[in-house]
Amino acid sequence: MTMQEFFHMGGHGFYIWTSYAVGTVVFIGLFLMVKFQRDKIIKQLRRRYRQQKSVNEQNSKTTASSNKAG
Amino acid sequence: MKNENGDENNNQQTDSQRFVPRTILTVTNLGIRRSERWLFRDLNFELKSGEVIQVVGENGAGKTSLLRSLCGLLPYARGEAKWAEIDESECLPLFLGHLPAVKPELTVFENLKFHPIAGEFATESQIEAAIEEVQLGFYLDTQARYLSAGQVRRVGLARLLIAQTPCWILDEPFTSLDVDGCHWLEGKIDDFAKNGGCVLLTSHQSIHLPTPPKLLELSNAEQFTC
Amino acid sequence: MLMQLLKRELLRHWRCRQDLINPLIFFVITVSLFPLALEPQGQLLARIGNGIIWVAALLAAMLSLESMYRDDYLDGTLELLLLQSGSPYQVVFAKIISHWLTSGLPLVLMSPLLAVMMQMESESAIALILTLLIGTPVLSLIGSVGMGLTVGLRQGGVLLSLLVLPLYIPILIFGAGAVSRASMGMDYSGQLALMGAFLVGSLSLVPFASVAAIKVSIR
Amino acid sequence: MTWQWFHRLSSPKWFYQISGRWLPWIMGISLLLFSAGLYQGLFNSPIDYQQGHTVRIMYLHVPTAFASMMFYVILAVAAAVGYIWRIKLAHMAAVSAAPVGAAMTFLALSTGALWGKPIWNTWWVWDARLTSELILLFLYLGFIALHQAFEDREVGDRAAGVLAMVGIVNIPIIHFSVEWWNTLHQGATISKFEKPSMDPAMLVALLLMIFAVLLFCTAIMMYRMRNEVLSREHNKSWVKEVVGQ
Repeated sequence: MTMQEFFHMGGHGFYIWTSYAVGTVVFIGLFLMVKFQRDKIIKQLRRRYRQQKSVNEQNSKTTASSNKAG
Repeated sequence: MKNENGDENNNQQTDSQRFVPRTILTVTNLGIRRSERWLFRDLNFELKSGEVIQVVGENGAGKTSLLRSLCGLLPYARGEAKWAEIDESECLPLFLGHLPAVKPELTVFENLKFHPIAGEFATESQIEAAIEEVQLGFYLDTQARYLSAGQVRRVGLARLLIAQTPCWILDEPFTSLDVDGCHWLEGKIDDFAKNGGCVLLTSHQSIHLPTPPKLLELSNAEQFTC
Repeated sequence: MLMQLLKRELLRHWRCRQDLINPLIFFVITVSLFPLALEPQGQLLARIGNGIIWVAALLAAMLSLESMYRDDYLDGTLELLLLQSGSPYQVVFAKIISHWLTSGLPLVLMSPLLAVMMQMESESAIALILTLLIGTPVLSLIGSVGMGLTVGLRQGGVLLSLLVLPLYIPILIFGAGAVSRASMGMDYSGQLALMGAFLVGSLSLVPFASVAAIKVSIR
Repeated sequence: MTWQWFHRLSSPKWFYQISGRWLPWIMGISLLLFSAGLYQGLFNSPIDYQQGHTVRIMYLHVPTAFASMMFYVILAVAAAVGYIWRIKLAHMAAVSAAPVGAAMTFLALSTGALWGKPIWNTWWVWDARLTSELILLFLYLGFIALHQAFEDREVGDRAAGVLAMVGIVNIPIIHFSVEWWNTLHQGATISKFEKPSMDPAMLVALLLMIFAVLLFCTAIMMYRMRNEVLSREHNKSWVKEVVGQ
């Protein structure tokens, strides 16, 4: 099967390759979407935990100061 | 509306207890979650006949969610709420929600006539008596959309008089009621409790009953859940 | 119990008659648009007439689904009915029957007029009326499940059509198929039997699905 | 004992660890199968005497169509289990199976159209299978749209669960009515999608591709479930460790 004939695929090359191209686009797209979603979630959670930690620290400071004052 | 002390005692003896005195509802470490945020956890309380419990807590503490989950509208995430077996004569607890549950295009009479209470429909005489009691006799045949919010609330409350239920669950029953409406409702709650019924209610306005209601504090379990 | 609830529903619909007529007008207008779009005489209109009437009936029935639970949900009576009525299935059943009576049946009564308008012969017009008579209750039944799911949402209308239309396809296929067979003079009792089976099947399953759907979206 | 086992099985934490270990393997094997299938399908399998080379599209169309139907069954079963026994993990499985299934249906439809063009020079053929595939796509979109419509994810899960259960009851009916409708209008079987006489080389390629697509989709679904677990259990302590500060 020469390379040229391989791409020609008996005149129907266009349809075969477009369908395989669509196939690869969909599969790779699925994979990238999952990766992208994971990074977004992790970034979001990290920000939230940092936020939460700072709020807890503030509380512990205020309770600490109130105990001292009380 | 407020009967003197003397009359109150004999009222109790003569009037045979309508409901057999027992604990109607036992709640063991109940927890409700609203999309990953715990409204409250490990709530324990009992509702015995003859008791009035007022659920207090600031907005968003889950007062309405508690009432709705007790009567099965909202699945609770943890714990258990067990209702005592209700025999034939009585019926399921009557739940009056935030909304008055009155159809604007039906008349006052039709609103009460067509709404089943515990599986059957009230008789004509019961409805008329309830409407008289709620001082809406004049509006018997006017469509509910012409009534004011307070009057619509009274139509909703008229259902309390029809229902043969040992337990009332009232969510903000006093909203949009005028002064003597509140008095009337307080009197009704008090009589109902005296007759052995139990009431679980939430209210923003302060309620002054002869016997002050037990307070059920809903502290926000987790203040800073993310 | 069921009769009382049905009376309530019919009274409620009767009190606001105006929005009962709207789906009917929609049905007539959409069907009469097609002859304007295509050439009015000739064989074409008769052949595709039944398909157009069926699709328009489908859309009109779906248009009037909103009234089934939405306003009861908004003023709190739906919760009260489900809780206090002892058996929620009868509440849902009464609502479905009243929806069919107020929206499905008028479509069936209107269809002979439209069949004439689409120059359909008499026996395919009879087939149309029969298939619509069996098909429209199924539209209300399946629609009630979709409506139960979207009752809590503000813009539930578009989502409702996305959920419910794929489930209407078998009824559309058999209904329009039966009428086209009738227009070819062939016997269409097989299709009617299948639609009847579909009707009985959904009659038995839908109340449970609808109550489950409403319980999910009552919050 | 079994109930306790069943309960442990459904804990998201357990799922997260297990999938963490197995996923690289599943992904690796599916890529391996992919390359083998593609090589077999494109290079050393004979051409079909009627369709010529276009039969090679079958190696993509049949596996994706099969995966789309299988994933709807997975979706419906997971949603039903989640709805009845209130298992969160099952809801997460249903929610993550839906987009994968929808992508497979879309792929099956596009390869079907591309396959139809050279043979009947029309992009869309109202063949019974393609039409049922199209309706399946609508069901998927309905499921995803309904789940997105609710802010509270738990309500969304249960609502989509009811829809999936209603959908699974209707799928055989829809398929049967489309089959009947297809034979009514287009006569018996002119559709070329009957599997052409299977030359062993083709069969090997087809089987390789089917397993490759299924494994790949399961891997993607498990990845999505891991994301779902992280975002839903964010206030659990083990998630904080996994995500790290």
